[in-house]
Amino acid sequence: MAMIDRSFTIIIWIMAGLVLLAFGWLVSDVVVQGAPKLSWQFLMDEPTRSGREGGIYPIIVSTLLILMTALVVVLPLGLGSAIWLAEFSSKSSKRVRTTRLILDVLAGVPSIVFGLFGYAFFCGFLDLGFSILSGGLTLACMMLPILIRTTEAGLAAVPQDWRKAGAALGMSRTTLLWQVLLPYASPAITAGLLLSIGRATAETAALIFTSGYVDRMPESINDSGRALAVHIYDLSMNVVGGDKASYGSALVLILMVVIINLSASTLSEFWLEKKISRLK
Amino acid sequence: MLSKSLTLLLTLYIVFAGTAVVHAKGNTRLVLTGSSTVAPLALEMAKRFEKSHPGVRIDVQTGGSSRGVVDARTGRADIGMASRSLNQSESDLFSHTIAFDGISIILNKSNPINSLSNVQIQNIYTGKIRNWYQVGGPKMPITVVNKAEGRSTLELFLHHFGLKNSNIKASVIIGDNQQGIKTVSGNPGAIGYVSVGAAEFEEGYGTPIKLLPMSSPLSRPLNLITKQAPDGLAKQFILFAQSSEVNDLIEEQYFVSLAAPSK
Amino acid sequence: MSEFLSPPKNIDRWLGIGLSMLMGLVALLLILIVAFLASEAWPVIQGDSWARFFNSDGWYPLENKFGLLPMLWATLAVSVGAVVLAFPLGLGSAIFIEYYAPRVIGKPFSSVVTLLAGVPSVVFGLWGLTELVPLINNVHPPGASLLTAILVLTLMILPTISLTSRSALSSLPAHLLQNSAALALSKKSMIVGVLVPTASKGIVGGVLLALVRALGETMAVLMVAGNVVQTPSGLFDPVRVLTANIALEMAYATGEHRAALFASGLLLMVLVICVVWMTSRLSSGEVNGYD
Amino acid sequence: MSNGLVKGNAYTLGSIEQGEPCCDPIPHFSINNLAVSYHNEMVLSNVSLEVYKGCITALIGPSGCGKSSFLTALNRLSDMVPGAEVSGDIVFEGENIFDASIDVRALRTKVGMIFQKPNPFPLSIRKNLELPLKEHGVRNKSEIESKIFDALQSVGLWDEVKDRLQSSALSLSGGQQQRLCIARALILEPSVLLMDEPCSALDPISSGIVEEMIQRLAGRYTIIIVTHNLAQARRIANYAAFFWMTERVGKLIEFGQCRPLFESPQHSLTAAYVSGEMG
Repeated sequence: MAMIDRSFTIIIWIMAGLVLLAFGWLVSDVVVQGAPKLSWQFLMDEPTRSGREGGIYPIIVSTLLILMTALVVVLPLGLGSAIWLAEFSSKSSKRVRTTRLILDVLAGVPSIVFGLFGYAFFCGFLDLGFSILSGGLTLACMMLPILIRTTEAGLAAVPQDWRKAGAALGMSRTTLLWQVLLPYASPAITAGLLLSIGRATAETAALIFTSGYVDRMPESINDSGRALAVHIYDLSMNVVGGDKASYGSALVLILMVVIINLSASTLSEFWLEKKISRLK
Repeated sequence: MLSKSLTLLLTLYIVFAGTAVVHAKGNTRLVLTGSSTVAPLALEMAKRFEKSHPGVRIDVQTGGSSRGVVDARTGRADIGMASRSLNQSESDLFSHTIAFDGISIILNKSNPINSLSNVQIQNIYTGKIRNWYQVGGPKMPITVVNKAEGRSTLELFLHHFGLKNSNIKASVIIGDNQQGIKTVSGNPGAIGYVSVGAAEFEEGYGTPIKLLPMSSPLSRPLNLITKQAPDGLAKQFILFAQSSEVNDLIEEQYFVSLAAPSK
Repeated sequence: MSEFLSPPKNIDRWLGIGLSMLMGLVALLLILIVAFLASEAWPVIQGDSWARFFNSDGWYPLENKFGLLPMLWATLAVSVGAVVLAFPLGLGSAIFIEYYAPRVIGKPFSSVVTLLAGVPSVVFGLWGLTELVPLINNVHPPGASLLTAILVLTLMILPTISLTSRSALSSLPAHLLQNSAALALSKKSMIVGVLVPTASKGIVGGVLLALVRALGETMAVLMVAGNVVQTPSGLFDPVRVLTANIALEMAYATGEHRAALFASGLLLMVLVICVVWMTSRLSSGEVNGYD
Repeated sequence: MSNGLVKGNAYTLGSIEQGEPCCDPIPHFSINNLAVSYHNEMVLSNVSLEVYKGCITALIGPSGCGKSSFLTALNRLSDMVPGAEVSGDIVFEGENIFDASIDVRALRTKVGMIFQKPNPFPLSIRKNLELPLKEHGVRNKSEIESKIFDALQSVGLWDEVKDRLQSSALSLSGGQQQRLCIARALILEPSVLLMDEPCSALDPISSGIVEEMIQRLAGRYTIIIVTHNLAQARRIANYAAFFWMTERVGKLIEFGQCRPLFESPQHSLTAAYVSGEMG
């Protein structure tokens, strides 16, 4: 018995070790090759010679703007849909089951198809042109299924007792949702949000066709702007001798994701602490 | 707390987006879309052009030669970019060559083979020769690197060696040049074909690849495409892109300028 | 689960209506995407010409051969392989964070996993191409292969499984832990016998999300899989997946070739629908009642 | 006095006229021919009885005989259970609670409910009490304060928690949590408290405290309590209703004053159950 328990512990540690190892390999590769390029100037300059020299300032700005655009759309739409699915719909109804199917399928659409769709629909049909706006909207489409699924799962995991308690006190679902359910589910929601932000910042194929390739400073969200992932892809695949700058940009992108993750989880923990006093 | 910071962010964003709408698109804007091979070059040309023509904005987009052709035809772009010649169904469009891209066979540096005949290359690509010792090299299986269907370099290669794509026995199929170079540099038994300029740069840079001398040079044109005979700003830019003012930019991207065409 | 709700008063009704409209918008989006795909693929799927997707030998669109089956098998092999590897690792690391790691290790470890989710696929691809492919080439050329694609994809979907499993585990009610501890269960039996099964719904959801993501992943697989159109017969065979097919050739495709690429996108959607449908069949069941 | 009692229920043999009346037997709930089914499967049928104002009515019987279903029908929480259907009449304070004109939320503020497992919200102690108040329109700060004080006082929790109202309700012991839940129900000033085995998840000492408190609340509130603890029912209840399952459907077997029902049951099933021979 103790033997089994012991070996299980060892297996779990080994698994964690493996994950860490693979990650370490990947990241150290990026850090070793990208660190020499990293400097204040690299962050603050415009790119020159197709990005081989100069910096990535306009690209960082474009990336953040695209992400913001996507979030502005995805947060209300995604959280709203998830709340409807988890709290306001009857689970067994056909409509809900169809919706779920649709979401799962949406999660599996290859990013390049999203890109081509965004190109035809947002850039073309809605006449938004190749712009940060089009790119953000396309990304939003990709993020939706991830955010909805994880938020829904988070809400479903909230103990039923509190819904009963709320009902017995004659409270509205809205109050209960806002005061109890959402705060309690917020770690799961944050995890989902981070997952989808991660996917969005890492996205290349969908953005090449929508937000575009222009590497100058965007003046507005109607301007085309190059995202970091697109920049990395272009440097490593199309620009001869772009590898160094490519790794440098990859390092910046990873750092950016770290910062976003940290601030999001801090924010959500703060909210949690404020609302919920949970015992762990 | 969360809701407050969200509101703040949202407000900032809306203010920003609001100013966006005020920025009306001027008519001094030119949109180029298409080939990912041409795009980095066109982008640099555009930057230089913008400098000498204040107020003009040129947006260069990438996405592939076919996109360049389609966008030029539908008018979504003022100028398309293609790293190939127009085919018959596209003869209604106008193409303007701005540079050439040569193609070279590359091997891994550790491979002692220094030249291959056309017949040997044919046999390697059709799978009749599968090991380097059959052409006088070490005992080592050959990794044949081919390009994906539709790419102009593939067509050029097939045409030059009189091959059919369905007869080629490839071990790896790649998209872009750099992927080809990375594949060959990481594999001692690999053979592939990529842009000369890219290969020369990487070889000089220390990447473990080597170029094989070719009996006759292979090259493809890099084109700008318009729907009609160009006029106005588009015409100015195309003429600029074909002028000697941009030779240094072309060389920087390891292409061959019009002044010294290789074909 | 969540059907035990307070009675609707007006605010609830309006909120419900508003939310369902949002949901409708999202559903509309997918329908738009599928319609878009279908309309682009229409030239090659109308009439009975779609049959050539399944009976052509090989994929040579310029020679009018449109065999998609080898790529379908390759897509399945790569995705299932990646999930088989990523599932134990992902679940294991979630268990590690929740129940084994001391706090000083657990927190950084979990941020590492989240971070992994944000690494762009190009970087995974680049790393796979320059580090993993040469390594595997030493074992069995050409290196770019089914195995490489599986390994790279494993790393890419691991965070999805790990993060969703973890949030499923962490939202288990505390009394469950106490109860099983009270039964003097060993930690392992507690986790394997009680906690993981109870959280299984969330975990399965995460695995599904990961599988579907694996099916749809493009850039990284394109860079490491070798992209030769053939039915995989071994781990070291180079293969081409459906998404890579689109990305590789779309840039240069015109006419029927282009339409055929959209058809391969459509086929991928059909695949995803099958997977989703099967999972929903597997996990459907128990209705929570009262009393 | 109890003329409506027997109608439509052949099993209800007991009569409240046995023994001294313990309190004013003014009907607070009049239940007539109540039946509950889930997904078309009948779990409780043909229940008629009256619940008297200010009295404690204990519902006893084995598990699964429909006691909890009966209880949730009284504040229409059963509406929310998927597949649940309730038929019959329940008249509460002069109105049939199944009338379309009934405001269910208002009903639930008048009929509070306590669950088997303490379920305070994962908020601070204060917020647990504040939330329902604010939800029902109490905004005045000092009014909220005094109501919180009153509610905690009446469950005997004030002295225990007055210094840590900001700390998590989940940090309280099980018994304290349950009393907090009762305070949370009381703060809306209901006239009825429904209690679904409120002590069964608690340790004996906490259980004793809660039981004592329930007794103190009697008189001010009408209390209906489901309990498996016969001794407890006997100690605290004025009236008792015995449920039993026949042919997989729950039925009310006997209803009457508590002591007579335990000491001289009219029905053989009741006699067997209370003596411990069966159940």
